[in-house]
Amino acid sequence: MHLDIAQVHKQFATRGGPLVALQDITMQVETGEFVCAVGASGSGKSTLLRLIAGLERPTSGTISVDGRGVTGPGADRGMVFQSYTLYPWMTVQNNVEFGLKLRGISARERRQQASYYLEMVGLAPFARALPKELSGGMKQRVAIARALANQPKILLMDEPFGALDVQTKETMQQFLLELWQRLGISILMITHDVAEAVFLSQRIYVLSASPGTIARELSIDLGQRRDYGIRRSSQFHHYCEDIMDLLRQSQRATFGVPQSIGP
Amino acid sequence: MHLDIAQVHKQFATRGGPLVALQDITMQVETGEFVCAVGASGSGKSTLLRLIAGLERPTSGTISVDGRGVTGPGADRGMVFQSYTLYPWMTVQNNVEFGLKLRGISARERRQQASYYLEMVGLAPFARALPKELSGGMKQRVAIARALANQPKILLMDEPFGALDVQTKETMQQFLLELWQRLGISILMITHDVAEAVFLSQRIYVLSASPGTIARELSIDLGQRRDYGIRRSSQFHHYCEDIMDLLRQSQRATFGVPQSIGP
Amino acid sequence: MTTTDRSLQPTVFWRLAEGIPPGLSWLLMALSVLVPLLAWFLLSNAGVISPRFLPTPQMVVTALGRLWQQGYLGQDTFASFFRVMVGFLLAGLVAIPVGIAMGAFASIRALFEPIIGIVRYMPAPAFIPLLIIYLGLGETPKVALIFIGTVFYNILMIMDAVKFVPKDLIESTYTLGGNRRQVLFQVIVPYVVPNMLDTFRINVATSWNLVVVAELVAAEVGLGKRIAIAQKFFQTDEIFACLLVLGVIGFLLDLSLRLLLQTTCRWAID
Amino acid sequence: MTTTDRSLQPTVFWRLAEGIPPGLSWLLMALSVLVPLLAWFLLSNAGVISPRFLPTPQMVVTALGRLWQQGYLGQDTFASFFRVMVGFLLAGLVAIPVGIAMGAFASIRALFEPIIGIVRYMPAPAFIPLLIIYLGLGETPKVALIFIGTVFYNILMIMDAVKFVPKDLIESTYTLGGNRRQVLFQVIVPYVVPNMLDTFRINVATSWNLVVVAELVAAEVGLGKRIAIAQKFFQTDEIFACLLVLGVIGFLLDLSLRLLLQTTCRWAID
Amino acid sequence: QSGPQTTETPTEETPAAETAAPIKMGYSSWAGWWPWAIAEQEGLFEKHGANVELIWFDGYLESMQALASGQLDANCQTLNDTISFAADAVNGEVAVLVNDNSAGNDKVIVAAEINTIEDLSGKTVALEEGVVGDFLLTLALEDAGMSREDVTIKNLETGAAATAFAAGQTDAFAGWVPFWETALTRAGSKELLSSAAYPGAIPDLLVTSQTLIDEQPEQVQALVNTWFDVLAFMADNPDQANAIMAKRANVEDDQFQKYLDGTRFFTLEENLEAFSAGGEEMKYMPYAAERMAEFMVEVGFIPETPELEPILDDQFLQTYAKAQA
Ligand SMILES: Nc1ncnc2c1ncn2[C@@H]1O[C@H](COP(=O)(O)OP(=O)(O)OP(=O)(O)O)[C@@H](O)[C@H]1O
Ligand SMILES: Nc1ncnc2c1ncn2[C@@H]1O[C@H](COP(=O)(O)OP(=O)(O)OP(=O)(O)O)[C@@H](O)[C@H]1O
Ligand SMILES: O=C([O-])O
Ligand SMILES: [Mg+2]
Ligand SMILES: [Mg+2]
Repeated sequence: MHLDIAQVHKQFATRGGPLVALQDITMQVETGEFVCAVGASGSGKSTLLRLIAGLERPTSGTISVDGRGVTGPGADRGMVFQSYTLYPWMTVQNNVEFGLKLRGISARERRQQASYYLEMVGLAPFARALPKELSGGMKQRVAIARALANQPKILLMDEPFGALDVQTKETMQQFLLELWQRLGISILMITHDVAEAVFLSQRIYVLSASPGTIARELSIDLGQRRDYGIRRSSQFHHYCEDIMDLLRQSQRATFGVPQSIGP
Repeated sequence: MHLDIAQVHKQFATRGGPLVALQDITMQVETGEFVCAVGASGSGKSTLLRLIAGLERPTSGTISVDGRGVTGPGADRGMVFQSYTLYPWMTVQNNVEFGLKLRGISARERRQQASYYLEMVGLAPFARALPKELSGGMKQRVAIARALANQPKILLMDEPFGALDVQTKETMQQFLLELWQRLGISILMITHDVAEAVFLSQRIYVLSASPGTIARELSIDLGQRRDYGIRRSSQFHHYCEDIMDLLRQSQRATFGVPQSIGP
Repeated sequence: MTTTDRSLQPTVFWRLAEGIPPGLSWLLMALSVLVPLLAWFLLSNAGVISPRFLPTPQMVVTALGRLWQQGYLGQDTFASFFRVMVGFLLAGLVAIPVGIAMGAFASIRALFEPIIGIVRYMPAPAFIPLLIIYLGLGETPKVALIFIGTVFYNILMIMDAVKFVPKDLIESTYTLGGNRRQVLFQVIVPYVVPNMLDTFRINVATSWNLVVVAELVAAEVGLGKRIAIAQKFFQTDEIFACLLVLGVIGFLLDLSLRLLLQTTCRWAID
Repeated sequence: MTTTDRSLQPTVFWRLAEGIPPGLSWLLMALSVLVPLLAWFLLSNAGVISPRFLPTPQMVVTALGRLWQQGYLGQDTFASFFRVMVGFLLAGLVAIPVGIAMGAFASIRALFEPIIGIVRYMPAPAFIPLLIIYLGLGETPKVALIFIGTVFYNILMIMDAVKFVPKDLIESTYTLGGNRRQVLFQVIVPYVVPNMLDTFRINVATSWNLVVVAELVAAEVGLGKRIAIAQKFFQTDEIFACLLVLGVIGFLLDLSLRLLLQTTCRWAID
Repeated sequence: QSGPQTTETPTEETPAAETAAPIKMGYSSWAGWWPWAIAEQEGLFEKHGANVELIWFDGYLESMQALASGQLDANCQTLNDTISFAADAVNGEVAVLVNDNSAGNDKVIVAAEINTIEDLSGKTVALEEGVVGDFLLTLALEDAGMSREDVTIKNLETGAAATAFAAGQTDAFAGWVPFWETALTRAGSKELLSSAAYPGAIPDLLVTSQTLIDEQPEQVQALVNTWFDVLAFMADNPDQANAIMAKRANVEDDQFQKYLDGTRFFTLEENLEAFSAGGEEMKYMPYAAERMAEFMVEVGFIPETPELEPILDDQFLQTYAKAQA
């Protein structure tokens, strides 16, 4: 797998004229990589992910997966949203099966596949529960299982743990890390939480806002097997504070003049 | 000001029978103190704050402010919610004035007071804006100004920055700290974010869940004047990890068997 | 010092934006029906108002019994029920696809909303002469009247429901490999089922309002026709009897649609 | 390699759950009205259907001109408009306090919801004989019919709106020192104003539906009365003319209520 | 029945009429009743001291309901309809004046293929159940040895019934002027029979409540007096009268005369004769009332024959006659 983003610009037409959301974005994700993008609110993180997912089209520039240009959404790029996007009328099992069903996989195979991934995210006992009966963390685990069941080339995640409380978030991070190590999939994740990005990823793109550009690309070298312990290391805090400083800079540049304000 | 909570129990009647949300809570907040309570989701943090605010009544135990028992909500205990609770049809100015208006203060005095606090939270230029025109951080600053305009004895805050992105959150923390130091008010704040609690408060109550009890009380000693720099100190991380460990313990005890689940 | 002497809820009755104990709730709900009944009983039996103008409950019960014995009640109720159901089902059959298409496609919405906005305001009863001319005097014009009177409301309310399907849910489906057809039929449609049932629950009352007018068109039987006859000869007891039957049927219909919602869309109720 | 060869939106027209360009939108909205008009023109002028059954647009315009010249159109429109407005305003005046009280207090809700649930299903037109008996033949029974036909819908919809006032907003007010009275009048009431306006916008169409029935009761003037007369004399052109006027009035009413909402509740529209 | 309680001359202004609330009198579209519009227009009510609010009804049925429920003090209606409502009317119903007899203005209109009453067998007829058109049809069917059961009645308000027939939705229509005019617009349709064949069968009346007679007999008298003045006005100013009536009836001026031709306005003498118990002929209302009551019971419109004697009262005609003499 090779995700290649080259000189991507994205401009939106708004009432107040054109708005440049992303400018000259070039980045890559390789097979088995875990990459994070962090940035202030409005720096175009979600837009970037939507472009890769094929939900939006770039104004200029190209996005390709394994050399094939992205022309629309597809099952090869799984996505997990911050909002819980489970189908509320389906059981957990059916939610996980749904991607397979959309692609015409037989009921028997669907059931097997879904059960496998439900087992993997530790929710096999809840196969017949409805989404509303699950906690936030459990919902996101179902959403991840649903995306994985499609066996995508890359998993795109837009602040998947943003709505969870700190303790659940930690558990989910650990869980995701284990999953990634086990399956060897590629992940591109967006987050506000710098510690999360440092803890999880091998490489981080720091975006600055107005317009969204890549301010810095960092490699994180904290060894292969990570656990909570790593968070006590000074190296970890060093990474975090470096990134925070970068963000503070770009933040300070725009603070006091928030977008879309008029008295 | 002396907030005194003695042996408070709170039990809710639910469909599945009685639910003990808080058990044997005893705590105090003194004049000018900044106290935080942290705890996993469901440990009764919000319930505790609602009891103090007078929005709920304890099943047993007593809550008093300056020796007077709490019998209902009152302007002496200001509250800031996580959700943006501004009145959407009022301008920022009128929102801040509203507490004073409810108490029958004259229009002239109201305007003065409100302007003073709007100035203080840095939103004087937005006095005539509507809430929908503000960013999340600005909304919470208005909510804080509104609570302060009532000159409460204590400010109760329920995850006030929980919905903000990390950068805005940091700015707001700094802002709140300055406000507290300047006004010398008492603050009791609830948060999920352990780093936030350590950064802001002088004392922390760690709650454990099911039922909510006080697992530990810690004094934080990081000196008087704090800024971002402090977050790089090993002492800071030490406090954080201690609390995280406590939370992980209480979390692990309940994880895998989330409440209110049935397939 | 206790904390209960003066509290937020001085009275249980006037609790603002909060629940009340189930016992009190049931009591008040019973009073809701019993107090008006009692008031009616007392007023009509006091001898102040002529029973011609306000029949007593006893008279109305007698009238009900009479209508039942004469075999009218059964056949009238059935006839009206049939008309309402057919008219309303047809309105539903048209409103569901049109409403969903209007909610899902901005183009279809632009194409239909203006004309529906105008036609919706044309009173259904005003179409009676045209319906007689085009559709005759059988069941068709009666059913058509009920159809016209409800289809536009149904369409607009279903359209609104579709607009509230979360965008993330739709986009999730695309990223799972779904095409637009699948999104429409396998995501949008099931998502709005509870709203559709609720729409129908609200609008079926309008159908019952119209059946009375519809049955002025050469109806042989029907509760509306029965009211018209009772009206003709000034039999207030029978008018009241029919109104009572209509109210009870409506109430039962409402209940059964609520029940249907609760049983088929367990996921949508908390 | 470009990214535009095959995309999510193969056609602009069939974009799912997304906007369309304003130009296309206006075009389609114009077509929405013009296509039915054209179809009517062609069909009625083709000579296949007798103009008595389907008058041509030209005939309808002539009829409109005639009604206008005879002075009917103005006075009929005014009379019907007056009845609808008075009946509807009264329904609003009753529905606002009752609906708000029912939404705010579970007790009041328990006390009123069952009886309203039953009465709501009693067709307003069925009350005509009783209204004549109690209220005579003047404007009162006509206004009362419109009142009865809309007040319960208004109440239930306003009640629902109140239930959606965020609990945090109410509790915020308590912590600012507000009492229940202040919460009710200074928080709940202003919060539901936009929903109330929307409720009225939806239900005013029902009032217009009823004015036609109401004007069967000894009305001298009114659009419903004019339709009734046209019906008696098989003047389809005048029926169409009156329907057109009703449709346009409704559309304008709808527009002005939307405008009112936009100007008075700027905070509620995004 | 209470005797006359007033000896005042009919044309004298009564002060009571000035101050009291006006009596409410309903009328609807029938050639014999249109002339009341003249009284209103030309100030004839005032002239005779009648303090009247004249209320026009588009639906004949509604006007009868309004009288029965006490919302009107007087109404224009036919004898058979008065019998239908008499038993239930809250203030009682009493006929005090015959305006006219239908002499062809009530008709049965049929489609091209129907030529005799017998042909109606099994056919659909649009009419307003229980009112005059229905009665006329029933009389004709009985004369032909048939009954109402032999046809399929489609019950509609008379105007709608005419429209339905014109639109080809039924095989026949029964009703009065001007609605059969609408019915006849159907291609090939024709008149099968009219009220001209049943003289006396359809008397059109002024009916007041018993209460009005008891409480304000002078007002009833004033109404009767006004009517005869209206007839005089019509004789003297036919063009003006026709214009007023045509406008009220919403029919074209040039169409108008033929409607009047189907209406035989009753003179004072004819009135007195109609109210008298002359014998077993339809022109004597006491006898006609019995026949109609039988019909009404037979077809199930009313459960039993009401007491017929109180619904006819000629005291005001007698008073008028004396004043004329
Ligand atoms: N469909 C759209 N139309 C117009 N402007 C848009 C659209 N989508 C995003 N934008 C704008 O583009 C900019 C980037 O938005 P985006 O949602 O990608 O930021 P983000 O980094 O994800 O922010 P957050 O952290 O708050 O989620 C913002 O200014 C936003 O208002
Ligand atoms: N009104 C209520 N009725 C019944 N149970 C309640 C009520 N309010 C809270 N609870 C229960 O009490 C427990 C504590 O809830 P509370 O909201 O105080 O937790 P919290 O610590 O604030 O959680 P979070 O971090 O998710 O906000 C939970 O189990 C909750 O379900
Ligand atoms: O009213 C009559 O048809 O006589
Ligand atoms: Mg985003
Ligand atoms: Mg909480």
